[in-house]
Amino acid sequence: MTTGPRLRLGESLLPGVLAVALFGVMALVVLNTSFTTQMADAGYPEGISITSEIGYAMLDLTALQSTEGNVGNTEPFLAAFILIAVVLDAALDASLVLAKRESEGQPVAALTSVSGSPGSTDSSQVATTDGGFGDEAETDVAREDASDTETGGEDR
Amino acid sequence: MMIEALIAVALVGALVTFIAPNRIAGKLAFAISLIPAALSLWMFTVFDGSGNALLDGELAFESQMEWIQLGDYTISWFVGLDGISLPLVVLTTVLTTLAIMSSWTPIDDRESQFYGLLLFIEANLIGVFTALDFFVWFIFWEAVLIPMYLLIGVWGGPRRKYAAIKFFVYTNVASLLMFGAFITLVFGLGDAVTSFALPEVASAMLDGGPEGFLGVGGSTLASIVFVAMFLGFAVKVPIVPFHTWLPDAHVEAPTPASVLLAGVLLKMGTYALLRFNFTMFPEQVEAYAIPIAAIAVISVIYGAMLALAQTDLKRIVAYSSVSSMGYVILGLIAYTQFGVGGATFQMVSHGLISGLMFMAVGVIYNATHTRMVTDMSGMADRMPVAVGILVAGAFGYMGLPLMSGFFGEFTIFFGAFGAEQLPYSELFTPLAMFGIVIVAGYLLFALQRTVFGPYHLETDYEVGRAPLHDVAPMFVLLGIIILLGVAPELIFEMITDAVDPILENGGEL
Amino acid sequence: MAVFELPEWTALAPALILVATALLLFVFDSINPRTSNRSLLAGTSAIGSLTALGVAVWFMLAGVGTPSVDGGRGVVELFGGQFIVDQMALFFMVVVAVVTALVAVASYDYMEDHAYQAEYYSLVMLAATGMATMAAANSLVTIFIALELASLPSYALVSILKNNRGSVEAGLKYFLIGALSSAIFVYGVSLVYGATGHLQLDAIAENLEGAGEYGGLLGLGILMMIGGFAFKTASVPFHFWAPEAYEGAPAPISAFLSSASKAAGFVIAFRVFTTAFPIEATTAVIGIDWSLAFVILAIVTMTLGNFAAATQDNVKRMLAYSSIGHAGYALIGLAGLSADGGQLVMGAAMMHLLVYGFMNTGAFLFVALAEYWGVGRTFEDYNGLATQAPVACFALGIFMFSLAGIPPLGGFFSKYFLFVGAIEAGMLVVAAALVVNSALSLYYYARLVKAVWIEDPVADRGTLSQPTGLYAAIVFAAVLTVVALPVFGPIADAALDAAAVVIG
Amino acid sequence: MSVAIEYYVLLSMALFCIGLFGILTRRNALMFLMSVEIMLNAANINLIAFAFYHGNLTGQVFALFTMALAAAEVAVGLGIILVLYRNFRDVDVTVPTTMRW
Amino acid sequence: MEGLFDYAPAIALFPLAAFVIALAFGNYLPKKGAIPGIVATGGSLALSLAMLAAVAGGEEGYYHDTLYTWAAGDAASEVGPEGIEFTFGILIDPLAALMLVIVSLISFLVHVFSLGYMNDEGETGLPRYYAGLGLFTFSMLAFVYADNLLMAFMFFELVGLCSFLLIGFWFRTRSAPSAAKKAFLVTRFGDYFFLIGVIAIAATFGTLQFAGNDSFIAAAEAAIDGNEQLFGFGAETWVTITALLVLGGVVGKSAQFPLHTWLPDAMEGPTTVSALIHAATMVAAGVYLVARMFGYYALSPTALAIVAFVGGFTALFAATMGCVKDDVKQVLAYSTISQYGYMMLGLGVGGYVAGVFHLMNHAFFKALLFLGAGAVIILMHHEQNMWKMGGLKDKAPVTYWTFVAGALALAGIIPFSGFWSKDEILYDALIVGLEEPLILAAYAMGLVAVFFTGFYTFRMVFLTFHGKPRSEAAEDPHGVGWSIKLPLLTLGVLAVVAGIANLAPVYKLTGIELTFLESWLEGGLEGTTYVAYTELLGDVYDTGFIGTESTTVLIAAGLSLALAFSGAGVAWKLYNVPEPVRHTEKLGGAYDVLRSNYYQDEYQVWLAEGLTLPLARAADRFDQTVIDGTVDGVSTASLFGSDRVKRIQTGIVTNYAALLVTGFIVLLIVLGILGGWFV
Repeated sequence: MTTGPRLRLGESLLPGVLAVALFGVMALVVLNTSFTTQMADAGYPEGISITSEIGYAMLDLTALQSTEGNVGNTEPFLAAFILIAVVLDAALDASLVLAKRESEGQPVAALTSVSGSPGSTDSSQVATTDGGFGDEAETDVAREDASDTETGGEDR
Repeated sequence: MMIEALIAVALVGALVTFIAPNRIAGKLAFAISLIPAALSLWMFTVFDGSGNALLDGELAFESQMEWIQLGDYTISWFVGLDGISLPLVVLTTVLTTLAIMSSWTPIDDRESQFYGLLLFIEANLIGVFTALDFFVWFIFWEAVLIPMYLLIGVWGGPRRKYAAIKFFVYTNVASLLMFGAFITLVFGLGDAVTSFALPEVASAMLDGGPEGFLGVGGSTLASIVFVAMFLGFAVKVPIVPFHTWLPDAHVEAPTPASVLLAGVLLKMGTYALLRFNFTMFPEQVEAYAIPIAAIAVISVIYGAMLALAQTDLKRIVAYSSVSSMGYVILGLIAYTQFGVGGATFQMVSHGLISGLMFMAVGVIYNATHTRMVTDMSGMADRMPVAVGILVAGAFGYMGLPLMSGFFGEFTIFFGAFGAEQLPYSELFTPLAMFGIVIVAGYLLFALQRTVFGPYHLETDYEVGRAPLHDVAPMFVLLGIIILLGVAPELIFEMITDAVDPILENGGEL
Repeated sequence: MAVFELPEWTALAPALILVATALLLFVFDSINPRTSNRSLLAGTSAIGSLTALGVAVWFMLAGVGTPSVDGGRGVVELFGGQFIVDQMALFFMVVVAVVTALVAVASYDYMEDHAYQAEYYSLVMLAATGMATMAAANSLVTIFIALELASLPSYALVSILKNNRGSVEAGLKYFLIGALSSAIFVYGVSLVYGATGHLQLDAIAENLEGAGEYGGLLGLGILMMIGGFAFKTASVPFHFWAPEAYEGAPAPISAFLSSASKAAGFVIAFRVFTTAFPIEATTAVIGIDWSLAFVILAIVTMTLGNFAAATQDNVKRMLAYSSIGHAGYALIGLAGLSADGGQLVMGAAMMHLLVYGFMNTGAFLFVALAEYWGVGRTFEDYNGLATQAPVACFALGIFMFSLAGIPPLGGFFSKYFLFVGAIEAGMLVVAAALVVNSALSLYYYARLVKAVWIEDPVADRGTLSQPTGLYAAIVFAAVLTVVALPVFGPIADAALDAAAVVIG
Repeated sequence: MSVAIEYYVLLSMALFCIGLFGILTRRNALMFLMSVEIMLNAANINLIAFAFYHGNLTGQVFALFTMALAAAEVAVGLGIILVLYRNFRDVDVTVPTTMRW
Repeated sequence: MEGLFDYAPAIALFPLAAFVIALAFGNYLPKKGAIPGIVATGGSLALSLAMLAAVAGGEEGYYHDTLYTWAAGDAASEVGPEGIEFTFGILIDPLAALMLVIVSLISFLVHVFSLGYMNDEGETGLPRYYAGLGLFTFSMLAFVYADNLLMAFMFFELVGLCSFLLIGFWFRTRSAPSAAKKAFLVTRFGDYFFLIGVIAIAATFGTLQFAGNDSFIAAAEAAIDGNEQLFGFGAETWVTITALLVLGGVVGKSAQFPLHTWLPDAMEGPTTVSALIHAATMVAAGVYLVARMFGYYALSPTALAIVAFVGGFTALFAATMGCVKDDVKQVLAYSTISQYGYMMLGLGVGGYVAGVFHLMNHAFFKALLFLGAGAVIILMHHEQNMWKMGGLKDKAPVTYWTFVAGALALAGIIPFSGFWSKDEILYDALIVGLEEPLILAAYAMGLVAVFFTGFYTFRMVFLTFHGKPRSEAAEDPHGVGWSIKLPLLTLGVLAVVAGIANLAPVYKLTGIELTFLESWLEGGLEGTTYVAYTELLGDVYDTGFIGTESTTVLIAAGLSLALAFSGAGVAWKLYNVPEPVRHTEKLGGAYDVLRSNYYQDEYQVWLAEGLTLPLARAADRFDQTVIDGTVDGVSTASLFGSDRVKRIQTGIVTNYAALLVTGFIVLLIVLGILGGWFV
């Protein structure tokens, strides 16, 4: 665990100046913008369930949407809704691929800790075809796998 | 469709040669190259064009086809021949054939690729000389670089990598400059042109020129474009001080590539100058006559002086090309029928003679494996025929009468002397003419040291007579050189016919 | 062409086919999680992307997305304007599909020892779906989501060689910069929403007038969105991920990212800036012509990319920087837009992205081949490959010269049309920068050709195998690059028409 | 309920820059990830505030999507951090510098 | 007879055919190509004689025809037509016919001589030799009957090529190629001016014809009469300038000062070549050219005076150098230079007939002397140093007597041919010189040169043939065959009798019409006749007499004869002894100067190697460093910039974020300020 993730303090804060500067510039922009509409005048009409309106918008249930006031201008989101389903799929797929660990060249379920010793054959399935750092990485992996079998779960 | 056939034969031939076995590639390429050579010679005999291709001339073998519509502008496949381009096409096909034959001895590695590239160059060179649409022309113009880059790079001498990349980048940068200038010009011409066809641009230029572009006035724009294009072509020609790629490229290139490089590639620059700068910008030609003539004179003398200082035979010939190209520029800027016509003739003539010289030097190199003047002497003792041709070529280079070089130089000088367009032409011309003394100096000096004197060779090779297929192409070239020297009207007539319309617009006719 | 009328939603068919392929791959994976039937997986991906390609080309030819007044079938708006299918969308779907197909075929060999075959291909297809969707997205919402759909699998794909430090490092950097960029992007979206009250592009354009007082805010939002696009297209200053990501990633993925992903980044930029922020109206609000930002970015990007590429020793990294340089070229398409047109320059940028799709993919696939052979990564390691693998090296020569913009190859046209467009738009500075950079780029492209064709091998290497998939993909890309020359007329027409429609 | 819209925007900007500050100064990958989340949420504040300001729900709905995407991003990010740790035995983002120049 | 002129081209084409045959098949022929050469030159000689007869017997007395248009085009000339045609044409008038005969005769004799000199001596490369001779004869003959200046220039250059090839015949030595190069280069330098002259004349008058109404000479005359401005000069000035430019070629080819340096070196070639090319014919080309376009020179007193002065100076200058040479061929070479100086002097003072007369005589006796020297060289087993000879008189009587005949002619001893022509030249110079001081100086130099001529000629004769043999070779000379003796005898006879052609003093003293050559040259095409020239010259030179014409003739002849005899006498005294010694110490410092040829070679070599070559090297260095350095520098700078630029990519992702944000802020500030977002 000594090498686990840890908070590091006392690092150079110099680049942070940039963030402050950015804030300054952005604030300058905002402060030079005159918002005509008062917040008090804005808002949603009374008596409409915002939550259900959100739901309608999300599913493109135009027929159900309120026609009163500004809320009616809400854009349809069905396409986005479908699309984000695919995105989440992709994210899941991606994170699983990354999180899985391999043993004997075969993927092992992401959520199990394998107690068996990961063989040195680990390296055999490593695609080192781009030739650079294969060796170094392999040994690292081997070492890490040997010493750190239980951290996998915790890391996640 | 004859021109397409020419190009297609060379292209297909290039492909076929590329995949042919190394063993037969040389012979195969030679056989293939005979087809375009024969075809172009046939075209030469039946040539029925008249006038200038860009200026309402009657084109021979014209063919036009719309290709790409780019906004308001049409790009067409547009090729044709006039009296200026036809001799150059014939030069290209003939010289390629001979260059292929002359490579049988020196090329012993990756032959099929080598000959394939030679044919590929030929196709593009034909394209350069026949294309009449700027884009098509530019495609061929640039496409020449790739095979030449590889020819120098793969089969070249010890510093071939440096030379190849220098050649490639330098000439390409120049092309980009020229390209930008021309495109600017086309936009500057506004509605007057609707395509990149050179005749259209030319007539628009002569009908009043550009209206201006981006707040730059019309005549200023024309001047800027003229200068930019001149600089672009100056590298290709090459004109001092943009010549430094040339000796490196020539020296490092394998002999057949040098032959094509000096024989045809340099002509691309002067051809383009004639087609663009000197056809489309008569006013600017007049305005910039003095500086251009000065550059021409400097090229002649300075190039010759450089050649004098060299000890590598190929380098000598290379620098002398710089010198010779200076004559061409002088002829062009004279803007008289003899000046421009002579310059065009000189392009052909220099192509033949420098090709011959490089071949001859190559044959000696094949035998001795050295080109240094200091490394050998008395080569005439061992290879009398090859040396004989070398001497003949050298005298051709010096402008010996009854060889084509003399006609070219004489007509240029005559055309330039007293040209109305060119102030101080009576000074410029004799100054440039002094080149004929220096050229005699360095060539004779080199001959004296290498081919004459007691036989001696630093390198450890047995020198025997050159094989027939090394010597035969040189004989053919020598024959053509003498033929053109004795009967220059063979091509000079069609050249002047094509040159006249140019001069009607501002030159002296 | 089509004798029967399809329902409107089928206009999205190319994207749908891609996502369907991805789902099919999931199915394979779940049936046999440890399958190593590479032919099936790669084949499915290839067929899927080729089908998408076919459909997209068919639609284009059939006139889908062409305004009806021009005799076309009209621009298709779907989901209440969330998506739009016009010629530009289809054009970029073609680009994405082509690259995907090439990558899928090439991966057959490249990933042969990898443990996660099914996941790999499904991620590729998902990313491709995201890119194709980007082409059609017409609302900042869908744009953002599609962007993420393209990005998230890409992060994973870059680091999919999990035991390879380079790959992981690349993935990390890509991800970190990507996350930062998408945060900036979404913040920009929020500001644009704040200024106009809308997220759909047409609606934004309609409401620009009402946003009069919020000029600064809108400008800041636009600038932040530019940041998001710049990330996706690997443009300065959001390019920092690119050299590492391309270098570290498996080569086919580098190809994928540098070609398809970049193209997708451009298509949303094109769409957002032409549809949502028409120059005249926007300039009135924010007080400055946003194309100025692109002028700056274009010049800086191409210069930095090419200069940094010139002295690289690592081939892949050189290509990565060159890819940045090309992003700079394509940015001219946006920089050249102006109130009175820009169709030419934008069309040229689109052509460039298409041709770049072939030639750059091909180049990276050659690197993939070299990695497959295990010859090493530097220029020196590539020395003399031509003697052993002339066909592939011939193709490489084509790619390099095409990238350098030398005729008669495809890259010439697009690059020079960009040049023409830049001059037409009066951007002489940009045109000059293009020239200088092209000149420099010649040097390093020629250097690679020199390495494989001219240099002699430094060390003996064994005989090199000829992996079918990689070879097929490389040769196919090379053929496309060359064939682009004769068929450039239709390509140019398509691109220019597409640009004309979008610019309106 | 009548806090002026400027303050919402300023708040969100502050948040955005805080997130950015974190990114610029923290070397821990997880901190980096968290900072990005802060920045995304800064955008959400904007969206919701402006939704109210404009009186439509578009912003609000979009904020929901943003959150979902943030989650997806974190998922992938954690996966990458995982392999990072396996390879470099560290989650310091400044450690992997094998590729540069 | 007129139809005969149709065969005129064949005069030149025969030797051309011989050239081709010798080159292509020489190795397979008996005598290695000599036979075709002899046949061809024999044919040329026959045809030339026929032409001579035709010219003499024809009604018009000349033949002028354009054979072939080389090139034609439009060119605006200063005065004259808008178009110009460059043609090949034949002009056979009395002058050309005479020269044709001389050239073909000597060429024929040299070919015959070569059988003995080259074939019998077992030389290798004979086909090359005969091909060279053939090509030379072709070029020379074509030059002679050229009807325009350009054609003349072209063949003028071609004879230069042949000279190069033949001087360098023994290319395996070091000296021959060097001499060949020098010969070509120096004459090329002259031809450079010649070519400018040709072009200037063409550009001025739009024609290059020598004769006829459309000749440039006629045009120039018209321009001078019309007071035209040509290229910013007065017409006469311009004519002078162009005439002097053409003279450049003449000076180079005819080895006049200061371009004479190549001729002594040219003796590296076979002696036959020296006889044919470097004595009798090619070197005469320059003088012939002046005679050919004499009308043009006659338009410009300045040009004529310069011709005369150069000629006179060269005559003396070369003669002095000839006095100290040891090599028999060197002596002859300097004597050649000197003699051509006389011809130039003659032409320059308006002695057209005298110049041509001396040209003819010199061709015979100098060819004779060279061939004689060739025979001596054979006798001496290829030894050329006179100090190793001696006593050959008795062993080779034919050679001796013919040689002496040539020597007498050369020295200008009455009644040998050389006397008549030289005397006429000096006489013409004298009468002009009496009115023009500059010409008088030229005359004086010519006169003094007569003394030296007599001296070196007989020094040569005595050292070679008299006294005791001074080497083994001289004691046992190699025999010579008929092919050597026959040409010697032919030429010997000619050297003795050729003077009869124009016994001008006799005419002037007695009134007997013995001036055949003068009347011969009076014929021909209008404007190119002696009559026309005399008219022109009337405007140029005034002439005066010392007393009457007869006394002047006698004084002139007496002076030159006396000097010639005294020169010969001094030689007799010094060298006609059994054991001659050098006597060089008497000359003191002058000896070194003479021996070094007045350092003419030195300064010319310095010009080439001391000045031009370092200049070329400097240019080369400049090219390598500055010009190419700039090119490479651009690339180096780019790559250096590249190296810097890529360092931005530090590999640390936090830095990237910082840079990214920096870039963004910069962009924001720029756009914000421009867009007014901050105010």
